[in-house]
Amino acid sequence: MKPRAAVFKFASCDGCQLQFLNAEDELLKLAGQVDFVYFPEARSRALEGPYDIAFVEGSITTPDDARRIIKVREESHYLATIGACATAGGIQALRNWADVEQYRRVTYPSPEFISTLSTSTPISEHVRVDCEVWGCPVDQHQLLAVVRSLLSKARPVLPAYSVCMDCKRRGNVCVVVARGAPCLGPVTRTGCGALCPAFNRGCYGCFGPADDQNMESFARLLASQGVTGDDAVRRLRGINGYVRPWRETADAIAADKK
Amino acid sequence: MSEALHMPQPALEDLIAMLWREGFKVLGPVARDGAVGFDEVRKVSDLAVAMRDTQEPGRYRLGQGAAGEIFGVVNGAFSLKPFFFAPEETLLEAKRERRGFKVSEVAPVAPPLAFIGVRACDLAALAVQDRIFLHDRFHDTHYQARRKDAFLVAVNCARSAPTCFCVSMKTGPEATTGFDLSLTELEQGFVTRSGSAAGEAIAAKLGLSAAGQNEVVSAKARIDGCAAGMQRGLDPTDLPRLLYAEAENPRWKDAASRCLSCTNCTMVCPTCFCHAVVDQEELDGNMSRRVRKWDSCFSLEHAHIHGINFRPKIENRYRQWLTHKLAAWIDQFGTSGCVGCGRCITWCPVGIDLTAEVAAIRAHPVKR
Amino acid sequence: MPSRRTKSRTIRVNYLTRAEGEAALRIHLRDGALIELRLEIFEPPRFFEAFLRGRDSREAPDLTARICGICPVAYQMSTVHAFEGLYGLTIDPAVRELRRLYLCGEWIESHALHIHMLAAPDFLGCDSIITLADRNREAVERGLRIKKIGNAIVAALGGRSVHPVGACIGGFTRVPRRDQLADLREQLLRVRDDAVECVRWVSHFDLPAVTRDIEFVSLRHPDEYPMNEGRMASSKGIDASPDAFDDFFEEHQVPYSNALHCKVKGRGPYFLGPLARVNLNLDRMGPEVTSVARETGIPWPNSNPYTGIVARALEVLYAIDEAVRVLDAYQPPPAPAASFEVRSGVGRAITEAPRGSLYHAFETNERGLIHSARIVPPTSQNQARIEADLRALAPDFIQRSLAEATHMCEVAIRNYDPCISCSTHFLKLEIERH
Amino acid sequence: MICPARITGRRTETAGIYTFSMRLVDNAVRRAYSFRAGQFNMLYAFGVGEVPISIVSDPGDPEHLEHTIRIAGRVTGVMAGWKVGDVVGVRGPYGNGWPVEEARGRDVVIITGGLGCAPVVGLINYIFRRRDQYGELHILHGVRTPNDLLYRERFDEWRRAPRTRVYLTADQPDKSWRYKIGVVTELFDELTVPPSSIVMMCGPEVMMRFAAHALRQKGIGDDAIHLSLERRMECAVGLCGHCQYREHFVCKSGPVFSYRTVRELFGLSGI
Ligand SMILES: Cc1cc2nc3c(=O)[nH]c(=O)nc-3n(C[C@H](O)[C@H](O)[C@H](O)COP(=O)(O)OP(=O)(O)OC[C@H]3O[C@@H](n4cnc5c(N)ncnc54)[C@H](O)[C@@H]3O)c2cc1C
Ligand code: SF4
Ligand code: SF4
Ligand code: SF4
Repeated sequence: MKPRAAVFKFASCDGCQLQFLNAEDELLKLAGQVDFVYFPEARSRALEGPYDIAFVEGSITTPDDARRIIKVREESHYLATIGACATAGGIQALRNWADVEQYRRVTYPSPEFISTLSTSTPISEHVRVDCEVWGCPVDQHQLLAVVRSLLSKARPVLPAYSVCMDCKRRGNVCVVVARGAPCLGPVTRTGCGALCPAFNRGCYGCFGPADDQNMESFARLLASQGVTGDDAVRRLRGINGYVRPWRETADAIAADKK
Repeated sequence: MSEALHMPQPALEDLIAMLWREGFKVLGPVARDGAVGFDEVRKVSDLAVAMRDTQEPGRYRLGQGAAGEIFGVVNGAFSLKPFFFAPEETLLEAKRERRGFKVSEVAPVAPPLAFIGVRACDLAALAVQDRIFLHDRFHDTHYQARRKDAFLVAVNCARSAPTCFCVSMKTGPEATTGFDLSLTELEQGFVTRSGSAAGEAIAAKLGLSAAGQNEVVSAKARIDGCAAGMQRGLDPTDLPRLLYAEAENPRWKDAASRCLSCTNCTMVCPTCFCHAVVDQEELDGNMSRRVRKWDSCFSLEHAHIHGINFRPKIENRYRQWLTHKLAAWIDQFGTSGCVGCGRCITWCPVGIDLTAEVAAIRAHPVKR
Repeated sequence: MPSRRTKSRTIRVNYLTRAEGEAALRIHLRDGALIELRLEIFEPPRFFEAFLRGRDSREAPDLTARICGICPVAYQMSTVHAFEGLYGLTIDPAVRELRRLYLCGEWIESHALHIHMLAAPDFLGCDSIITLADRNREAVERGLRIKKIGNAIVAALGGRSVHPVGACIGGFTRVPRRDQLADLREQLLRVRDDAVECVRWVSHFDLPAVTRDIEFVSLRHPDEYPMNEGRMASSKGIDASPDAFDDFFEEHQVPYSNALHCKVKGRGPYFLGPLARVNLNLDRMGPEVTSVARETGIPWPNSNPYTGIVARALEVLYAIDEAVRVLDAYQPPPAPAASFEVRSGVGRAITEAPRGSLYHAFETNERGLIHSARIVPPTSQNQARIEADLRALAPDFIQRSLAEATHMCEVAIRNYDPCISCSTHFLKLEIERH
Repeated sequence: MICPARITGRRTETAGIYTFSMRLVDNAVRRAYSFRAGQFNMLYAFGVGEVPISIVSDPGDPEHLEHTIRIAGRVTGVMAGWKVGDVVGVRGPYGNGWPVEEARGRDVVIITGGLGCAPVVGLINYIFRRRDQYGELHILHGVRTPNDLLYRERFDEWRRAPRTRVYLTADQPDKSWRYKIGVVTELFDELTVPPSSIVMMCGPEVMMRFAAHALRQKGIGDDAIHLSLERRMECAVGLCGHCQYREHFVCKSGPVFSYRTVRELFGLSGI
């Protein structure tokens, strides 16, 4: 029997779940292997749980969602987060450093109608997560490799080394060394295939921190490139800014400045 | 080495054309994205003509060079490594069958390659990789398929980058072996020598005449001048013993405080051969490819086994790399793993310099 | 089942499926009369406009892309155009053409997605593209082929189709060589017949024949079908520069839900998207697309929202032809991007996202940091119009089963291809029963 | 090259440890296949990956392969599901193996620790099959808790065999524990062997380091102490670089090393 899969959405842009639909060459094969019984973006009939595999996109930003994710976990045998929102809090986690009251006022004429949490947090802060697929958006090959692993009853493993390794494999010229451009590659997890350097620009960290990084040295590197203070803080507080090594380094730089 | 011939500049154009005609894909130093690397060349003007590189630890810039100078840029961003030891390639395919599966080797598609402008350090590095992939107990068919027909035109260095230290590693600046043709660039044309039967045959087809005595002298003077002016050096004396004994030198920690563990040094090194072997299954589960990719001892995964990581800290990994490169390599393959090209110094984003690290350890040993 | 006994009844579509994002619909009827209708969008707020404050304008295209995974290119385009206006940049003609190509890619991909994965199943009685594939594999495969080339175009210029990385203020971080695009051209030519076939296919769907009083709004450009540039135009006479957006349109908040609602000042709801663009710019689509449009037998312009799917298919065909045109003429620009100095000021721009006009306005300080940001996505602009359509349907519901009514509503909403997650400001659902 | 092999038997040793018997499918390959005690194969689970696993069956009957696998992670996790009749992949044999020739005629001390070490079980079986060729056999095994004692019945069986002594110890015993308490080296007090004995061991590296030290005290030379090491392996032919142990490639000059060769490295961390 095909495993029953579900795709859940929390605060997100839909880009990660779209990666399933963007797998044009694999989509029908995928449907032959997995039964997406709950996938509101792609299917109007929604079947009840329990689910064998749940893919969760998006971060937790509202009290309702904080309750909903618990139910999702209860209904799901295996839960994989897909994307930076679900895995790291996402770009919307920038609110975590801000006054959300003020954010509400900036965005809405009648802020009192808005119910939101003061933070955007990754799924793992709320429930147990079995597998985290990083990226903003997740890489389609990685996503399908996770599906394949689960079908083969194998624990999915995704590489966690730095973008630099793939950057060199791809034959890019390093933008740090050859152009003096700031690049988060040395401290960022691979997955995108070193896209930004291939497009002549520094990596901005879509895939979150690599499994091992030397943030002190990296901060000194940024500083030597003239990226200090607020500029350095902004580089680190981006799409995955809420993840610990980056958060702490940015916070330290911000504190230093004060 | 064979007799010195004179090769006028236009003959370089002929050489490129002739190699294409002979069925080679011809590659040479080409400027791209602010650096020079081997890429397809059809004519001399495709090369990084009249350009100069400036290199220092963690920094590379490409700028204007002497007008008319063809090989003014020394070793580029990438060595020959990616062309023979591919960054990523499929080795095997396993297909499911009714009962079990069938495995077949994937033969590499390898058009013969000709390289123009290979430096002595890179030739030395190629010899090191040959030793590893061809002359060890196991013989790598993929490497061999690409390597066997390659045609190598060396260029002797008339200047060095500040990061070069081939003299101390005894690999340059003159190419003495491992090439088919070698060139030394002069104001007017080149002094060329052939280093193989294939090279001789091509030289004969080009119809080159013998080089004049003064040309030979000035070619030698250029190479000697380059050697004499080399700014960096690494004292190779007794390195295995030194590095083995100094496994607990505090300098490793110091280097680790700077090292990003980003893997760049190992990726650009022309001799590093570590690779990962991964099986990639098709979505429908009917086929799986075994893929080999460059790997690095700087990744945490490299020394990981279930429940243990043998090199959990950056200092462990930096020491592993350097000790392997400069010491264990000699025990393993009878040659140093370092040829003095200096790429790991230039292309390290934070500019860690292995020659300085070794010198520091030598200067302050903790054992004896 | 007709339910004459029921005097009062509430229809809730709890989770609008096959739309990107999250929304619900609540309709309250009494004695056949509509008491209340609410399109509740409960997409959690992500506060883009707030956190963009203080960020560097040069990072903005990477950030605004994250508003929507389906149309990131349009977000990047509105953003860069707004800043280019602000910084007084002139864009190289070749870069301008590449941007058209970029947007063609997104239109193709997004429209193909909508037609085949979201809308067609409605008209053919399936619950998803997967079940549709069981019934009509050929149409599905055709759709996937079309969609794939759209993604390939975006990836060629930006590395990947979701949140591509190549666009920047002034141009691109890297532009392709001519030979790198040769393959795209071949692929486009291969799917052109598919695109024509797709127009025929959707125009034979059983589209309800209705006519509504609609104000269509889109950009209009003197020489070309509108994408990145043009003046605001409407079927009721608007003709103005995008800078004057606020003079013509107003956003307001409704308590029960929503993205902010938008209206034409002093008039009411308006309609954005492919149908609006085709209605207002058919004369710019070129003779070949126009003749395919005529062959459908559908009158253009028209005021039937259900013909939106056909307009979308026509735009796919147009985008394929346009992409081929750009590729044929392409010569790489001298520099991938124009260089610039940051300064303080205000910049505004509208570009045509797949779903309609997307308005951005930014104010910067002298260091190029964003002082304020305003983003008005097409879905939130369409929302009042969607409610108006649903209101018009309501009298029919009394005769229908809940399932049928639900289905009718979903189809009507999907005419607008709503991309709910891209509405930058959504409210939590607050049910207030009166 | 990966050779398909059919699983012919599956035995559960204890929870999470299984012994699989297998036969190479291709007749010619099977007949040509031979191995030495202590060598290993790379076992392949289709599409998922390949891992090094020691051969525990007898080299005297090379057409019959046996592997004991402890379920650890991704690949072995899939192997847990292997059933009789399944076709799996075998590539090998690799490595040098135990010095069984050198050991002939001598007393043999076998030391193992931790979660039971498959290569050692293969070695013990090897010696029992050729019992008269070897002197006294001493089997020392240290575990952390009694639950970690995986092959309890086999130890009992070995204990009853002639000219064989079994020594067990647990670090953290419970009430049921009838043997010694403490780390493996505690067992050395009871061990009396001539200096001509040969030692083979396998287990956590710290344990082996202490054991080697204790054996030296008993006059056993570093040359007579052999240990089997574990490192990550992806190619098993000395090319991929993962199993490097300073100048050694564990896959080709190991996995069995004499203590003399590696003693300098044993005290260092992070090698
Ligand atoms: C020479 C040798 C002989 C061995 N013999 C046996 C045996 O007889 N029985 C047995 O149960 N185990 C044995 N092992 C250990 C066995 O190889 C690992 O348990 C296995 O590789 C774990 O793989 P995994 O994918 O399940 O674990 P994960 O933790 O998911 O590991 C992921 C990857 O890391 C690598 N890896 C992890 N652990 C090891 C390891 N210990 N050695 C090498 N690579 C590793 C593999 O590439 C593996 O695929 C032996 C190891 C070596 C080196
Ligand atoms: S991680 Fe990025 S791509 Fe994925 S849903 Fe979040 S914003 Fe979208
Ligand atoms: S460009 Fe960035 S990712 Fe690539 S090697 Fe340099 S630092 Fe690493
Ligand atoms: S170690 Fe550094 S200098 Fe030596 S060969 Fe490798 S890259 Fe060149």
